[in-house]
Amino acid sequence: MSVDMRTFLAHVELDGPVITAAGCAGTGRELAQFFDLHRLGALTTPSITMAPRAGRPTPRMAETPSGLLNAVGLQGPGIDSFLERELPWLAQRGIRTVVSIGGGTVNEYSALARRLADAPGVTAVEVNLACPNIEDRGRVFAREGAASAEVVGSVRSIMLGDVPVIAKLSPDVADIVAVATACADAGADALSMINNPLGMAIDTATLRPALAAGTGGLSGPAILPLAVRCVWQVHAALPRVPIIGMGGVLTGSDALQLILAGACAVGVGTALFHDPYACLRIERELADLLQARGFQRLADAVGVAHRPPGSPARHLHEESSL
Amino acid sequence: MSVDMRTFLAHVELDGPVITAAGCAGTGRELAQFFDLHRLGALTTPSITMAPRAGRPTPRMAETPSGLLNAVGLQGPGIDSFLERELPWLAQRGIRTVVSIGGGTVNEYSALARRLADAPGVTAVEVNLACPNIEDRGRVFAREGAASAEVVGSVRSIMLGDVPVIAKLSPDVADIVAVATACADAGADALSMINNPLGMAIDTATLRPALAAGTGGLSGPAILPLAVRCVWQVHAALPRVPIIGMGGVLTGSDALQLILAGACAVGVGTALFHDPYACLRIERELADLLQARGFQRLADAVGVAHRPPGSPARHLHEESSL
Amino acid sequence: MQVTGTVLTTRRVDAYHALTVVAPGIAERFRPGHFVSVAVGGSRSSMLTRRSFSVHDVRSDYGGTVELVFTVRGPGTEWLAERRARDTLDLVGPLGRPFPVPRDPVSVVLVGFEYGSAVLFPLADTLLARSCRVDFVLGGGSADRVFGAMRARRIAETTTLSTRDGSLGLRGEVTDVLASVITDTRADVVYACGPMEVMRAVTSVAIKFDIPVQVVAEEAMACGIGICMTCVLPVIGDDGVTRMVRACVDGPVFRGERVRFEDVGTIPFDAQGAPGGGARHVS
Amino acid sequence: MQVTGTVLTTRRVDAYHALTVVAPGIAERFRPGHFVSVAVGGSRSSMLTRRSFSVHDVRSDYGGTVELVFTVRGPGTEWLAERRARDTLDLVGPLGRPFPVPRDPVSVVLVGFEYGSAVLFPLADTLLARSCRVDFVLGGGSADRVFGAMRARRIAETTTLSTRDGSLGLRGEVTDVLASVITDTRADVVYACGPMEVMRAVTSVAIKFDIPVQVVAEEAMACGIGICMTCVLPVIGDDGVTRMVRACVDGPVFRGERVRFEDVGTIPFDAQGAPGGGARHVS
Ligand SMILES: Cc1cc2nc3c(=O)[nH]c(=O)nc-3n(C[C@H](O)[C@H](O)[C@H](O)COP(=O)(O)OP(=O)(O)OC[C@H]3O[C@@H](n4cnc5c(N)ncnc54)[C@H](O)[C@@H]3O)c2cc1C
Ligand SMILES: Cc1cc2nc3c(=O)[nH]c(=O)nc-3n(C[C@H](O)[C@H](O)[C@H](O)COP(=O)(O)OP(=O)(O)OC[C@H]3O[C@@H](n4cnc5c(N)ncnc54)[C@H](O)[C@@H]3O)c2cc1C
Ligand SMILES: Cc1cc2nc3c(=O)[nH]c(=O)nc-3n(C[C@H](O)[C@H](O)[C@H](O)COP(=O)(O)O)c2cc1C
Ligand SMILES: Cc1cc2nc3c(=O)[nH]c(=O)nc-3n(C[C@H](O)[C@H](O)[C@H](O)COP(=O)(O)O)c2cc1C
Ligand code: FES
Ligand code: FES
Repeated sequence: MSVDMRTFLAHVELDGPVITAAGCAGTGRELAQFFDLHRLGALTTPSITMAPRAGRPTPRMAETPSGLLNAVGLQGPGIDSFLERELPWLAQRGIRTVVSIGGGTVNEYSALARRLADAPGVTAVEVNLACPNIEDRGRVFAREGAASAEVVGSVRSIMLGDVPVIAKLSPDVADIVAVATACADAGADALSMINNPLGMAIDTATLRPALAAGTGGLSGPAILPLAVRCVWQVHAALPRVPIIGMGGVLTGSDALQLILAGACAVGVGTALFHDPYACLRIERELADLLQARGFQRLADAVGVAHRPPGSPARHLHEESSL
Repeated sequence: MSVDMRTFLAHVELDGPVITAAGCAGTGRELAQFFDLHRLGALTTPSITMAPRAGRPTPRMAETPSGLLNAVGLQGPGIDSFLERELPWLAQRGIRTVVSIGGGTVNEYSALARRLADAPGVTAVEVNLACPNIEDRGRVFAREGAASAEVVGSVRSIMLGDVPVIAKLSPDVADIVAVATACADAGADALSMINNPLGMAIDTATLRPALAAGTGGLSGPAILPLAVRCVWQVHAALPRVPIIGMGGVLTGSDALQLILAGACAVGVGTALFHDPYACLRIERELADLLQARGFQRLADAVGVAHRPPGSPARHLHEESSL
Repeated sequence: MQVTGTVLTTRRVDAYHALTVVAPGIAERFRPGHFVSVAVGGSRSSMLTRRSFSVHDVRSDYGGTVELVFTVRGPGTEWLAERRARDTLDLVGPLGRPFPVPRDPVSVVLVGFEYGSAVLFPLADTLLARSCRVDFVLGGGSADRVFGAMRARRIAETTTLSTRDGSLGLRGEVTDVLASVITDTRADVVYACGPMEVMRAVTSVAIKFDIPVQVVAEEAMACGIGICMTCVLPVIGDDGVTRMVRACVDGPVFRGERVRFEDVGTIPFDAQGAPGGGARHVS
Repeated sequence: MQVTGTVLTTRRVDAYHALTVVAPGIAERFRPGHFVSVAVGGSRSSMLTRRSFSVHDVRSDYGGTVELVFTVRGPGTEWLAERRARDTLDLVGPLGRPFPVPRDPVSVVLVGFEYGSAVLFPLADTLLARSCRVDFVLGGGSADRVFGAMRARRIAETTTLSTRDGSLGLRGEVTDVLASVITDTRADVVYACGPMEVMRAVTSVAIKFDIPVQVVAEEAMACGIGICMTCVLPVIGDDGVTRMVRACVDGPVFRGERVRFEDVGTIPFDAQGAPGGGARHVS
């Protein structure tokens, strides 16, 4: 008997738990050359901004041990073009779409939410909080609970009630639980973690930073242990808040770690660069691992690692299904 | 002509920049079976505590992609036994020794400093701030500038003036520069970074955390980009404060990245588990890389990546030698 | 598509390594100019990003093989150079936009620098099949880094060689000889592959002659399939607007005169979406 | 010491893989009970920690070779199982405290479970050279997982086999037969290697007979050389105090009755430095 892989992102049901991570799946058209996008739990868009953005100069990438540094700088066409050309393409095909948004001020996030509020085809809105707050000396929203909560609260108040608002958190904080709690209190229906911790590489040939932007976001398997820890800590503190776990997932076993730690869905980013079919493979591997461990439903595995050793997983499934 | 590899830890000169990281080189006796410890820039001890500590239960380790999670829990014999048996062994042999200390209260750090103040053979004291503050709900000192500064200030006031006090910082903060500045203002003669970010792995066979302690510290090449970024940011803000860079150094090229980012010495931890000769190999590789790039002195390479592209490295060496 | 191919043969060609891999699906879909990306380091590798290589040759034996020619630059190509016959390789391809090929039997100069020459040979075959006149200009740092001279001599009308150290052909850059080759052959179009500064120089020669030039842009790529946005360079569109376009899917072949070579590695102030640029949305 | 050894031969032995590696320095210093640690995954591996293996056999040919016998457990041993003759392996060793060997020609029972049996054969050779009487008790989950039965039969006085599934020898645990072997052979001492629960059971049998028992403790190890403190287990010292000692340098061979098997994986409250324990320093 196959495992029931359905999951809920707040009140929205997804056919499967594996979704693409923001900024790692292009517009959808690129991956559609490889497989049918309906097989994804959902596709997350790159973070959409109000204005078109050319992003950062190149080099934008540097490989690190089991990781990748990137400094793309949210290159994108801006919300108008997104609503005109990209979202309709996904919506017409009925592809579950999480729209990620990014801004430099609370107002910009609100403006984006207003534009998305009546757009068809938005499964959920993910608020990328890893953007510099231009009204606070460029300090990243995600670094502070209050700043994060303000953004999330404003987006939540604008979006229609049936579109979940997901707050995406960064690990570069002293207390991820505090930021998560602030976001949940501000109305976030779900949390997504982790965004890239800030890293850097120096090119030892040129004696200069390897990325044109200097620092960049670290992704890939190197950060999986940070992601598992963040999911674990937040699930322990906020067991009722759905979590999309991500950061370094390359295999079904990595995805299972995040699920056992408390995630009900799993985002895949950098792995797609290595393997365009990564989401499908990971979902298949995850289903096999769940089955081998006697789980009939994915939902029964969520957060199981928090239970005292030896406690029966089976009986608790009512409570853990979100 | 060979490169002059001498460096300064504040006012203490070291023959070479490569030192062992705290808790990764045992008592010295173990590595002495492999090579002459005088060939190290310095040996750093595990963090010494007042009382003997049995540490955490096993499993204490889990391998992660290009990384290692550990939760040893500062197992050690306590300061009495350290002063009686371990420090004298190193001191008699004239091995440069950085004594790391760890405590649960400011008082415990002060008490340790008092015990070390007149002990012979202490090249420097490194204050491990990644310890839970039992007077503040177990919140780790390193997570907060004020708590870190208090510890550093008290140790600095007790140690004799000619023994540098090094503050060891953790990357799990929103603003490493703020913590670094607080420590420098409190009298730290040098900074050491990075200690292990907090991570976690779930054993997908037992469905439980892989470490008995649940979470653990992540080390190894996976964290190198975080270390380079922290060193870069702190050196940019505090160019006169000497930095011991560490975190994931496996090769001379990794060490060079940290030096170009602003470190004047480099700590090697996890690499020693893979290769007992790692420090010697890394120093050799580093010297070769410096030579190939036309550096006559290690000191001339410190922080070079901060210079605008094309600016002559040679002319600036007065200023960058610490 | 993704293929787990078996290495058929490995050989050294002067300074280069050549690998022939059985990869039926890729060989079948191949057109000149395509590239493939290769996973390096084995199953628990710490190297996450695929390495990109132009396809040098495609054959139909064993259901279809592709040949890659490469130089060892860093750890990924070092690993690749250690592959042996019967090892397996994980390939994704064919990737990128291939060379546009003229319908008429025009006169074509193919300019290749070092391993960049490799991608030009399947193109030459296609052009010859269309009765084009093909002339080669091949260059490199030194004699052992000029790739394909013998094969070029065999198939092309003329082959002009140059090296920076003078160890083979004329001493100097490929562009030092390009103008006279264009004149002599009355070339209608130029195709070129090599480092960015060579592409830039080739483009300016072609512009002087007012003939079209197609260049292959080599940018550091994390995905090769258009989803990571790391491989961008400033290219002028049909509408005259400069955009940061992806070398992997919008290229790697571009019209030379559209590429803003002098601005590669920057965001030109007039690029769409440039910081503070005119295209900024007023919210 | 660290050695880059060349793989001489690889073979399958029932469920196990055996690798013979040329490693002169290690072979020369070897004594029964030593182990080596192996770097896995090649030069850009994402696997950071070495894997530890007991040395099964040492020979003097090629300047000195060591043989490892292992089972595939995870990615590291999987990689190791793919090694072929002429590949190189990075070894550190010999590591750990070897078996203490009696001076007198006593009667000895060697108890091995699965690949744990491997380390007992060089010990048997040493004991036989000292005119000890040697008897083997070998076991495993199933017939193909009992290692070394043939060789044991060749060299030992008696060899008793057992398997959990009954597919070879007696059905059950090695300890089910150990008591009668000790009685029959009038054993003076027991040596054992295998999983912790088997070591525990063997120890309690030896304690019943009041004879010394030396066991090999297998703990997850990050360094193997005593510097990482990850491989600890609670062991009672000569002074009666329990300490968390390192399996890699304080072991892996321990006197069985000193190991607090029931407390492995915990910090016993009375261990030196245990939280809240009596040994706490008053500051
Ligand atoms: C479309 C295209 C076609 C190419 N064709 C060939 C070819 O036929 N023969 C050949 O020898 N080389 C070719 N290259 C360059 C080749 O991809 C690089 O030499 C190779 O990726 C270097 O990997 P490394 O691990 O050896 O070096 P490293 O420098 O250590 O690589 C580190 C990282 O940078 C990336 N990178 C470094 N240099 C380049 C580069 N020049 N282009 C793209 N990515 C780079 C790598 O993919 C990797 O992610 C081509 C590149 C592109 C984009
Ligand atoms: C002193 C000693 C002698 C050993 N001798 C043998 C032998 O002769 N034959 C044999 O087949 N195995 C032996 N082992 C066990 C062997 O080390 C493990 O099976 C191996 O490390 C597993 O690696 P892996 O990558 O396949 O598995 P994984 O489980 O993926 O390994 C992950 C990590 O855990 C560590 N680890 C996992 N299991 C063990 C274990 N049981 N012991 C130590 N570390 C572990 C690994 O070193 C690695 O760091 C011995 C272990 C020790 C400590
Ligand atoms: C090239 C690249 C671009 C990214 N762009 C975005 C983005 O636009 N918005 C966002 O919230 N996260 C972005 N991320 C972060 C990912 O969504 C994800 O959180 C992170 O990379 C960790 O997952 P991974 O290790 O699977 O990649 C980006 C990551 C990469 C590597
Ligand atoms: C097993 C282990 C034990 C450690 N013990 C200490 C310690 O006692 N005190 C301390 O300040 N840091 C300790 N560290 C952190 C290291 O000193 C170092 O900061 C960190 O591991 C990053 O360097 P690396 O990647 O080279 O190991 C320990 C690290 C490891 C892996
Ligand atoms: S390489 Fe990823 S978009 Fe081009
Ligand atoms: S394995 Fe490191 S101390 Fe034993």
